[in-house]
Parts: sequence; C-alpha cells; structure tokens
Amino acid sequence: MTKTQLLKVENAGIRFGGLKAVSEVNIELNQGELVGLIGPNGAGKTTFFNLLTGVYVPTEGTISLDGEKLNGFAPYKITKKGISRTFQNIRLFSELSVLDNVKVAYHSQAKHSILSSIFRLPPHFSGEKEMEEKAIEFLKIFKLETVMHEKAKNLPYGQQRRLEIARALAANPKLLLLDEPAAGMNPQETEELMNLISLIRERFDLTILLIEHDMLLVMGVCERIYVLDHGQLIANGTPEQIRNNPKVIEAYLGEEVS
Amino acid sequence: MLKINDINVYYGVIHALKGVSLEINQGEIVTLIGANGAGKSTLLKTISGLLKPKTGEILFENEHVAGKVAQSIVKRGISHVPEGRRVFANMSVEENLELGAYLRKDKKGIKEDFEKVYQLFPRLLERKKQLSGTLSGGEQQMLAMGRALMARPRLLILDEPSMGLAPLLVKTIFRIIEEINQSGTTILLVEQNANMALSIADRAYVIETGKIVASGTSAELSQSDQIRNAYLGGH
Amino acid sequence: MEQFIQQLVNGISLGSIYALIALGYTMVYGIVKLINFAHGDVFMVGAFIGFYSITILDLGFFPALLIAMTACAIFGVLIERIAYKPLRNATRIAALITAIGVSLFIEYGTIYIRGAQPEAYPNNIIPLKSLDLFGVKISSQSVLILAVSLFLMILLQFIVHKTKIGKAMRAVSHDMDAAKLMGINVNNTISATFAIGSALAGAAGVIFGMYYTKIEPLMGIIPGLKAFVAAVLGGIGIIPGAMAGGLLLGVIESLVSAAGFSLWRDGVAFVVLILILIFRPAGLFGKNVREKV
Amino acid sequence: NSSTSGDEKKDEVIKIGANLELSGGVASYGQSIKEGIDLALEEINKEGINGKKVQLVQVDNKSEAPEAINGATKLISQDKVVAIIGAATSGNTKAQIEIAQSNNVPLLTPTGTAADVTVKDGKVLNDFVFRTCFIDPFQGTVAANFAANELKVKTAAIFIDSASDYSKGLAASFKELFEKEGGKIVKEEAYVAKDTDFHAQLTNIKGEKPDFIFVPGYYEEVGLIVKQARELGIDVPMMGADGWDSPKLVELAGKDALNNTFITNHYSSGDSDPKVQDFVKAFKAKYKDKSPDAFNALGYDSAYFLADAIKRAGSSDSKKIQKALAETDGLELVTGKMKLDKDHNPIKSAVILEYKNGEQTFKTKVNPE
Amino acid sequence: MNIVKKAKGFWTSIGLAVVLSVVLQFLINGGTLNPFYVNTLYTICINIILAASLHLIIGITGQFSIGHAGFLAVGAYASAIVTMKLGLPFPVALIGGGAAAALAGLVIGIPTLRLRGDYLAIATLGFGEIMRIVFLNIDYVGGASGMTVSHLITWPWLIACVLITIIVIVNFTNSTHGRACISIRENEIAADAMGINTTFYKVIAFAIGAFFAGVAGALHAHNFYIIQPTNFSFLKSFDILILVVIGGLGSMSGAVIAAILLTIISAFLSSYPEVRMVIYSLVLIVMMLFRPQGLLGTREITSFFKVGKSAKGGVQHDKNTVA
Ligand SMILES: Nc1ncnc2c1ncn2[C@@H]1O[C@H](COP(=O)(O)OP(=O)(O)OP(=O)(O)O)[C@@H](O)[C@H]1O
Ligand SMILES: Nc1ncnc2c1ncn2[C@@H]1O[C@H](COP(=O)(O)OP(=O)(O)OP(=O)(O)O)[C@@H](O)[C@H]1O
Ligand SMILES: [Mg+2]
Ligand SMILES: [Mg+2]
Repeated sequence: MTKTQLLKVENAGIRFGGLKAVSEVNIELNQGELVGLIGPNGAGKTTFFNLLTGVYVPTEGTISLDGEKLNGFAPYKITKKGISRTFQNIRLFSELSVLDNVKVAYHSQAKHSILSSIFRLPPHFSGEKEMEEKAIEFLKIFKLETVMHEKAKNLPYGQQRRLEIARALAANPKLLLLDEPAAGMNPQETEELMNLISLIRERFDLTILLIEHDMLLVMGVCERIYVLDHGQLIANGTPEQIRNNPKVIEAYLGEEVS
Repeated sequence: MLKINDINVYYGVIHALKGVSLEINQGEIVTLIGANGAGKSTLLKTISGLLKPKTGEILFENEHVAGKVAQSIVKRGISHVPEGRRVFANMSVEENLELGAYLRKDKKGIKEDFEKVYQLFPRLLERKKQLSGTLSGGEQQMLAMGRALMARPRLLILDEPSMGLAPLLVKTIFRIIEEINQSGTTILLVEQNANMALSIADRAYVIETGKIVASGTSAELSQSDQIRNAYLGGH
Repeated sequence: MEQFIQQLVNGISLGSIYALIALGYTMVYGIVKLINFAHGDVFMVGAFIGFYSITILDLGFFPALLIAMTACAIFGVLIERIAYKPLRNATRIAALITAIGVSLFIEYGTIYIRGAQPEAYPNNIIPLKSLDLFGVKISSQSVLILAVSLFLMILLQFIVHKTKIGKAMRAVSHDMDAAKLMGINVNNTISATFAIGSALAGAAGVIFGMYYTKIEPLMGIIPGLKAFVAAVLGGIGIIPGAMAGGLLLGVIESLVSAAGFSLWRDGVAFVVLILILIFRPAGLFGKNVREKV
Repeated sequence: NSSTSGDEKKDEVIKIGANLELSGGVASYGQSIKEGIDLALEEINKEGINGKKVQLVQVDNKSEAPEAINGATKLISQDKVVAIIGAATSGNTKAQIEIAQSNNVPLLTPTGTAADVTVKDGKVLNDFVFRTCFIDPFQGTVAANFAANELKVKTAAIFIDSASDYSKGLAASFKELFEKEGGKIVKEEAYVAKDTDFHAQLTNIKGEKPDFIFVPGYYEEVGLIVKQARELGIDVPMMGADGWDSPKLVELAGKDALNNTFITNHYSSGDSDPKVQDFVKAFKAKYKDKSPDAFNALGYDSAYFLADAIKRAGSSDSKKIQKALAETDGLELVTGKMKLDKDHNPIKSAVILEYKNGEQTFKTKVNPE
Repeated sequence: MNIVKKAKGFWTSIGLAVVLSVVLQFLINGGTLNPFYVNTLYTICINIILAASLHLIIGITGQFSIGHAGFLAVGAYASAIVTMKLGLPFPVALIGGGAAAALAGLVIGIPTLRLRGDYLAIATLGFGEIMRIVFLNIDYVGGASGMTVSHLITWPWLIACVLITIIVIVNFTNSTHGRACISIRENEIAADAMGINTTFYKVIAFAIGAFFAGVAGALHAHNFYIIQPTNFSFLKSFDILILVVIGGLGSMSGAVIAAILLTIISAFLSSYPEVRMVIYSLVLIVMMLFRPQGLLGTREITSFFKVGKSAKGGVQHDKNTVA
C-alpha cells in the first residue's frame, strides 16, 4: 500500500503572551492513518488542535493539507478544506434537535441559495430534502435516529459525545480530530467508543488524530502516537515504543502502565 | 457518620434519584460507581445542600441536614469537590484556598492548614500567586481538593477527581486521596475510573438510573461478573 | 492655550461625575453580570433624598450625603430582592428587561408622587470657591468631585480585592454553586454588592445635585447611559476602568464642544466608543481573552 | 381629574381634550400646562359655560409624535371632544394638524411657537389650529432692540437650545435685527434640552469676550447656564425670553448670578394687574404655594381662550368654536390682551423685566407694531 | 417532520392572514372601525414588523443588538426624502427606506459584529444614538424640529408589508440558512468549526433585520405625519427589544403576539396618563418575573396545536444564549 501524505505540520507554534503553548511541532499524517496525541495536562494538545482548525493562528510555522497551505484561514474555511473536529468540552447546538445539529454541519455542502429559501423556489425543497436524508443516514450509523427530534441538550452524556462525532463527520472531512472523546466515560463505554471509531474510519476512509488520556484506548486503537510536553514533541512512534520510552514515562505515564 | 434514607430528587419533572439510601462510616473511603447520567453527581449535590430532596432524610452525625442550605452543611464538616473542579479562575491559588476557609475564624488553625495543604500539594506552593484559571487541569484538581481541605472537613466528597487527567496525575491524585483518608478524613468518592476507585475504597455502591443496584466491599464488587461487565471493561 | 486647558479642566470635572456614577455601575455589573439600567434611577432617588434632607430636615451636606447613601443602599437591596433575585437563573436578557421595567417604574413612580417639575439644590450647602490659575477657573466643587471619585475608586478596589466580602463577591460572580460549597451565603453577598453599588449611586446623586443644582425625576437616564458607556469603555467590571472611561468620556465631550461641535458631542462620544471597541473589544482595561476552546 | 367625572348627561357637558406631554422627555412642560388648565377649568366650571360644565379628557403623548397622533385620534373619534388643547411642543402639535384639520376640530397649542404650526409651509393657513403664545420672531426683535439701544452693547453671543424651534426662531430674529442695528454676533453656540453641563460652550463664548449674551431657552437649562457662566467669570449682561419665567430659575441660578440679566415676557408675575395677581394667588392656593411659571400661565390662558370662544359660539359645535376663536379680540388674559392676526398668531404686548437680587423688576413695555 | 407538510401549513396560515386582512379592509372602509381603532391597528402592524425584524437578529442569530431604533430612523428619513423631497411614489419610499437601512446595517454590522455580548449591545446602542444625532444636525431633514410627511399609508400596503416581512423571515429561518444563524446563537465556535461562515450569516441577519426595520420606518413616517430625531432615541430601541423578549426570545409568533398585546395595552393606558407608565412598567416586571422565558418561550404558536412529543412545558434558554 502506498501511503500518500495528507497533513504536514512544519515548525508550528503559538505563544500566549510569554507562554509558548506550542512550539516547533512537526507532524505528518498519511492518508487513512489513526494517530494518537498524548501528553500531560496543559502540554498544548488542545491548542495544537486549535492551530489546525484555525481557531488560533500560528505565530510560526506552516500547516498544509494535501499540499495546500492553511495558515491564516478562518475556521469555517479550514472545515470546508477537509478538517473537522470535536471539542474537549462538548459544544453542541443545545437548543437545536439532534437532526438539526447534523444538518448544520452539512450546510457547507448545501447548494440552495438564501434567495431560493426565502422565496421557496424548487432548489430549496430539493436541497433541504437531500440534507435531511443525508443527516438521517449519519444518525443511523451512530444509532441516534431514534432520538433525532430531541433537543441536543436533553441527551445523556454518552449520546452527546456520539452526536458530536456524527456532526463532525457530516462536515465531510478528510481529517477528523477528536479531543478526548472518552473523557467521562466508564471503561465499558470507552470500549464501545473504540469500536465506533474503527468503524467510521473504514466506512468514510478517514484519517483520524485523537487526543486521549485513557491509555487503554490510545494504545488499543492508534497505529502511531505523538507525545507532546510543554508544547514540544518529545516522542513519536508505535504504541509499543511509546510505552517504553523513558521520557514519556517520566513526563506522562508514571512508572508502570496498567 | 452519614446516613441517607430513601431520598428522591427531581429536576423539574425529571426524577433523578429514586429512593436512594446509603451509609458511610467514620474513617472509610466509600466509592459510588455508575454510568453517565446515573445520578452520581446529583446525589453528591444533594448531600452538600446544592439540591434539595423532595422526600427522604439525610443524617450527618445524627443531625438532619436534608434541605439545609449549603453553607450550614459546610459548617458541619462536609466539603464537596465538585465535578469539573470549578476553581475560581480569576483568583490566585492563594485566594482560592482562603475562600476554602471562608467560614472559619481561627486564624492560627487556618495558617496551619495552609501549610498542610502546601505540604500535600507542593506544586500549589510554587504557584501561590498564579491565577488559577491558568493552571493545568491536574493542578486545578489539586487546588480544588486543597480548597476543600481548608474547611477542615470530616467528610470529603470528591466528584470524578481523575477526569481528564494524565495517567501520571491520576496516580498522584489517588495517592493523595489515600493520604488524606489516613490522616483521619472520611471520603466519599465518585469515579468513572471504577478500577482505580475500587482499588482504594473500603466499600462501594453501584448506582443505575437513579437507583442503588448493588453495594458491598470493594473486593466483593470487583469479583462480581455483572459489575465487571458493566463498569470495569472486559479486560 | 489657556482656553484649551480650561476645556480640559471642564472635561475632567464632567468626567469625574460620569466616573462617580460609573463606579457603582461597573461594580454591580462586574459581580452580578447584570446591566442594571435602574442604576441611573437610584442615582436620581439619591439626589432627591439628599435634597429633602437638606431642605426639609435642614441637614448639612455630609449628613444628607450619609442619609442618601443609606437609603439608596436599602433601596438597592430591595430592588434586587424583589425584581432581580427571582430571575437569577433566567437569561440575562430577561433580567435586562426587568431592569428596564424597574427603571421606568422608579422614574414614573417618582413623577406620580411628586410631579415632573425640577427641583433646585440650595446654592449654599458648600461654600463655592473658584480657584483662578493663570486665567483657568477651577471650581472647588469639581476638585472635590474628582477627589471623591478617586477615593471611592481606591476604596472599591480595596473592598473587592482585599476584603473577605470582596473575595466572596468575586467568587459568587465567577461560579455561584462553587461559592456555595465554600460556605458563602450567595444571597447576602449579592445584596451587599447591590447595597454598595446603590450607596455609591446615592452619593453620586447628592454630589450631582450640589454641583449642577437641578434635579428632576428623569435626570438619571442620560447620566446612567453615560456611566454605562464609561463602564464599557473601561472594560466591564473593572473598577479603575470605569474611572478612566468616565474621565475619557468627559474630556471627549468637552473637547468636541470646544471645537464648536457641541451638537455632535454625544455622537462623537459614541463614535469613539465604537472605534475603541473595534480595536480593543473588551474595553480599555479589559483583557481580550478569547474563550478557551 | 380623570377622564370621567360625574354622571351628567352627555349633552350637559362640553368635552374638551388635552393632548399633552405628561411623560417622556419633556414631561415637565406638559405637566405644567396641565396644572394651568386644571386650575382654569375649576374656576370656569363654577359657573359653567352657557349652563354646561366643561369636562377635560386627557391623553398622554409621552413626548412622542406618534403617540400625539394616537391621542388626537382617540380624543376626536372616541371621546368626541369639541376642541383639543395641546401639545406643548411645536413638533407634537404639528403631528396632530392633519387630524384636526380633516375632522374640523380646533387644535389650540399653549406653547407651540414655531411659525409653521398655524401656517403650512408659510403659505396656507391651518384654519383649525391656534396658539396662545407669541410666535418666535416678535420676542427676538424686542430683545435685539433692547440690547442695541438700551444696553448699548456692540457685540453679542447667542447660545441656543438646538432641539427647540422656539429657541432657534428667537435667535434668528434677534440676530437679524441686532446686526441691522450695527451690532456684531461674535459667537453662536448651541446645546440640547436636558443637558446639564454647559462649561465647554461657555468657555468658547468667554474666549470671544462678547458684551452681551442672548440665551433664548427654557429656565431648566437657562438656570444652569447662568450659574455656570458666572462661575466661569462671565459677568456681562445676559438676556432671554418667556422661557426663563419661572421661580425655579432663581433657585437654579442663584440670586447673585441672575443680576444683570433680562427677559422679555408676556406679563410679569410681579405685575400689579389684578388679573395677574388673582391668578398667582389662586395658583398658589391650589398647588401648595408653588409660584406659577410661563407654562402654567399659558395653560391657564389657553383654557380661558377656548372657554371664551365656546361661550361666544353659543354652541359646542366645533366649526362655530373655530370661528369664534379666530375672531377673538381684546380678551383679557394673564399673559396679556389677546387678539389674533390673520395667521392665527396672538398679537400681545411684551414686557421687559430685569432680575435684581432674585426679583423681577419691570423695565419697559413694548407694543407690537 | 415532513418538509412538504410544513410548507402546506405555512401556506394555509398565509391564506388565512390574507382573508383576515381583506375582512379588516371592509371594516375600515365601512367605518365599523373608528379612526382610533384603525390607528391602533396600524401601530400594531408597524410594531409587528419591528419585532419580527429584531427577532431575526436577537432571537435567531443571538446578536444582542439594542440600537434597532437607528434602523427605524434611517428608514423613516430615507423614505420621507423619497416622497417629500424627490416626489417619488410611496412604494419607492418603502423600498428606499428598507434599502437605506439595510445599507446602514451592513456599515455598522461588518465592524461591530465581532464584538460579543454586552460590548456588542453598547456598540449598537451607540450606533442608534449616532443616527439620531446625525438627523438632529442635518438641516435638510429639518434638524430637531423634524420633517413633515404626508399620510400615504394605506391598509393594503401595510398588511402586505407585514405579511412579506413574516414570510421572508420565517422562510429564511426555516432553511439551512436560518439553521446556520441559530447555530451561531447556540455556539459560535462550534458553528465556525462546522463550516458556517459566521461573519457572513451575522451580517446577513443584521442586514435583513435592518431592511425590515427600515420598511417599518417608511410606514411609520408616512403614518405619523411628522418624524423627529427624538422619536428614535435608545428608549425606542428598548421598546422594540421588550416586544421580542416578552414574546419569547427565538419565537417569531411570540414576537408578533407581544407586539399586538403591548400595543393594545399601551393604547388603552393612554387614557390614564397619571398612572400609565407606572402600570406599564409593572406589567413588564411582573411578566418577566412570572415568565422569564417570555410568553411563548422558544416555541412557536403552531407547536401548541400539536399534541405530543415536543410539548414539554417550561423550556428554558441556556443562560448564555444571548449576551
Ligand atoms: N487562549 C489562551 N490564552 C492563554 N493561554 C492559553 C490559552 N489557551 C491555552 N492556553 C495555555 O496553553 C497551555 C496548553 O493548553 P491546552 O489546553 O492546549 O492543554 P492540553 O494539552 O489540551 O491539556 P489537557 O490535557 O488538560 O486538555 C496551557 O498552559 C493553557 O493554559
Ligand atoms: N440541571 C439539570 N436539569 C435537568 N436534568 C439534569 C440536570 N442535571 C442533571 N440532570 C439529569 O439528571 C440525571 C443524573 O445526572 P448526574 O449529573 O447526577 O449524573 P452522573 O451520574 O453524575 O453522570 P456523569 O458521569 O455524567 O457525571 C441525568 O439524566 C441528567 O441528564
Ligand atoms: Mg485539552
Ligand atoms: Mg457527574
């Protein structure tokens, strides 16, 4: 299998005032990989996601997707280019229904214009219909179709996490970023999540970068792992290599790994 | 020490706790495990007075405390470290700790406890003047625990202290919980990380959709197949 | 040049009045996160209480000031308990509408009770001296007002940052439930906030009456709005910011008038406000922390 | 004083409407006028007009034109009033003109001074619209004459309320005549009603060192202007018009500051004329010893002006009342003898008063030519 | 729910509204409604347009704008210039008023919409005041004394404007574009991350809202004979804001109902001048204390006729939804 490169991050960094939250990070992801990003709290993992998605503009370095430079693009443009994400603290559109949450993400693929909606021209109806069908399709994969008319805020936590992933997928990404998807889940739920992640990767031919503190999950599903500490990469390798890397043990894992 | 009899708690029309009873003895670590949304946090909030039960009673050291305002419960010796840490982000570490001792008047005792907390969490001493909002997740968790200890509680309630923390920190936090317990504080611990929780607890309760469905010593529960399948993962 | 300095002095005098009102405004605003539109009306009530204390009870300036402050503190707490407390868990905009309702109620309640006609503060409460510095006239009252505003700013800053009640206020403002878990009595703390803020409004009312002489039931609307602008200009909830915002607003208004555009005065003030917000979206002293994602 | 008083049969009462600024920005003007009207009607109703009592139906226009229209529509179509008194400001009066005209109901503004209230675009007479007050040009001319010829000042500054047609109108006519008399306007400054701080504009005026300042505004602001001017060391004579006339002015400005100021007015409340003295006495009796201001007097006079017309019309037919109003000649009112010119503007004499130690003292009387 | 079904319901209600307006037309012509009622009816219609237009900005897009009177003023003055100064027909004035206000919306919206919460509120409030002061200082439009405008408004024009406003805003809201706006209200960062051009949609919502406020301005000017800067102060903006919040933030039918109710209450109270504002303020306070979520909450009136799943009572807004 020939690997084509999808994401290339060169020397990326950002500072907040005096703090170098991320610095000189180099990461490359190939098409179809499932890669983990770990590191102590405050290491800069979420910040790195924010750089990739345009929430923060890198103060140094370049980020390119499929060879195209993304620096300085607004988040919505980056999403259209093919990177979408979930958030560490769930950010659903809580007053909207589950179905509408997914439709919003599908919006950037919509073809009907504002005028056609205002005047209820045929493109509006066909466009909305297509959206609804697509959205329901996504919800079925995530076993959320039974609750699709519920308001998002009324879902239990686990379903909210799943909805967030469904929504991110509806934006049609090439690269999916998951920020601690298993946080707050018990081991049983975490296991179900691992299966779901593997499933969607295959079905949508995705590349996934995943932040997680749950080592069972990270070591279980990731093919490669990057380790961040104090904003800098300190290791990169297979789960086995990372598990035994003394630097990682010292900064992150502690002596023995369960 | 704490005895809960048949309490029912509602959020509007949602019946969140359905006839929960539970007991904690002096000096124990008791853990409460259960899936997301089972009602664990709700139970803790009811104990500390943030929520009022509709029916049922809560006895702390043989006094009725159900429905009392939070401040009087703090005064009686229950401290609650809430889910998600909830430190006062725009205040320094030191100010957060001072607020922990808000109801206390004994200057000397407070000063001693400052030292104790700094001893337990040396990292907080280093960051004394830093705004707590800029601390890392683990540091914030330490601060939340330190802040609760500043009230000199006899019962310490911890809601998911390991959530979102790096493995190294999770170990540290659990070690500290044991230390706090050994110095005489009774602990009620809620955890998703059920394996870890059971490993340090004396006894445990299992809660499912607002009802206690099992209880027993940690050892018993860790052996139960049913519990293993539902909460401990198939490993 | 002399005229320019005179205009600066005029601006600073006007600005310190705005600052005086803005201090209480921004404090309530910073702690309770409520745009208390009734603040300007508490200010008006303070002015009237001071006026009646002086004319009917025959009191001097300082006793009248104290009475107005006390009465306004009580009044502020009452407003909070009756009108705002039940809305603590509602949307902020609902509370804002209630605040507008309370503001209208105080204004027209006052008119209903005593009519809309203005009242004049006696001219002789505080001996008025005009200092003449190289042709620039500075009235002793405006020096007093500036001094009072500065003093109150420092006092407030001290209360909010150094005292126990101040720390409780900040804790409540940041996270009400967590504050309860510390044993803080949230209701009392919020009442204390309103009491202090309203007492300041009352003081401002009496001082305003003394300085400008004329008081009337709708007098709170414009200064209330200006104080709000000053508070935002300085950064919401930031006490020195309110001071700076007030002074800046006063100076801008004076200079615009001095340049012969007195009718554009408020317009220019708002243009400056918008420009400042565009370049500093959290006000002059506010840190523009982006929501952490 | 609500809209329904007593249970006389419908024919037994004459309903007149009051559409005034009782709340909103200029509520104090409307309320003052209302006090005057209430007092007058109380007196009028002792005997009634042609054997009938007058009933006042009030609406509050919130100082807003749209509400003034709603109010006028209601008074005419719901309450069927024979005439409307109001509004206090020219703008809110103008808003009602079309309704009054098209329904043939007389509209009488006590204090709407803008010239185009009664004459549309300066050409067509609004035949159902009347006013009790001077129009602006007259007082301005009188003041200019006085400044140039009596005070003999050479340079003047003008400080106007730019939100008020009244103030602007006076200033324009003052300027015209003052310059014709050889004087020079060295500075024109403006403020907006409800302002409280005038230091900046006054400092500008001071910089031009005028001999005289013309301030054609209302006492609420003028009081503060005079006070602040004196504080800034401006001690030249200042002059205004009937808008100054209120006992509050003395309280606001202070007696000392008011020395060396002059006004033109309809009447002097210190006037020994029994008509004036009776009014002042009655007013004080009804309103807790409050001294009447020009708004009170004009409101009072408006009610009498209308009552007189109704009496002469001998009917409560609106058209007849309109005719009677237009024919008013020589009616003695508190603010002077009332006669209307062809544009429905009162021709009244004016007096010039000087403030001395807080008291208005009579200077001269000027008759319209 | 099925989209076609939704559309059907929509057109039925439009049909009903047209029938109702024709009936009203007959009542007006026949003199059954006296001028006072007609005038109140006109005021209600203008307020409905204002409430609906602000609803789009605050209720749907979540942008805390309290300078709506500014757009009303721009529309009123622009339309008055069109008819009174340029002598063009009334329909041109309607469109001209709307277009001028929409332009003003773009000019103010583009720089300020990146502000949040209270900062945006004060900036828009400032904008409204600036507009008022501009008109106060332009002699061409009469300065403080204002501009006299002919009464050109007629019932068919008025009701047509009301219906068009409601149709456009409802159609916009119930489409992917409206959902994009709601997603901004719910969580701007997430909306951005889902590929929504947040600036674009905020500005569009602002411009559409401003357009209809401008149309309301044109109707206002040609109904009330005179327009003056003082009619458009920030207190007027508050009046419009009150309609939207009392109706229930996010509920179009709520805004319409509140516009009708409060206009009637206000007209009724004008006969009691002494206590008018006192009662009005008490009504506001009491309504908010007992129904902080507004009359209809976030729901639409139609949802009350559907029995079942979505009709759970007392839905409350997220505390941080608006400002
Ligand atoms: N907007 C911001 N302003 C200032 N500092 C920030 C900002 N965002 C993040 N930081 C700081 O950057 C550092 C990295 O934070 P980040 O959230 O990326 O950590 P993380 O690796 O995701 O940690 P965790 O595992 O706890 O989520 C922290 O010290 C944080 O306080
Ligand atoms: N403020 C609230 N309003 C309405 N329902 C609530 C509220 N808070 C919690 N609930 C509901 O009550 C139930 C119990 O919630 P609780 O937070 O106690 O669960 P938990 O066991 O702590 O879960 P987690 O593991 O996610 O912390 C859930 O169904 C939740 O949706
Ligand atoms: Mg993170
Ligand atoms: Mg919980």
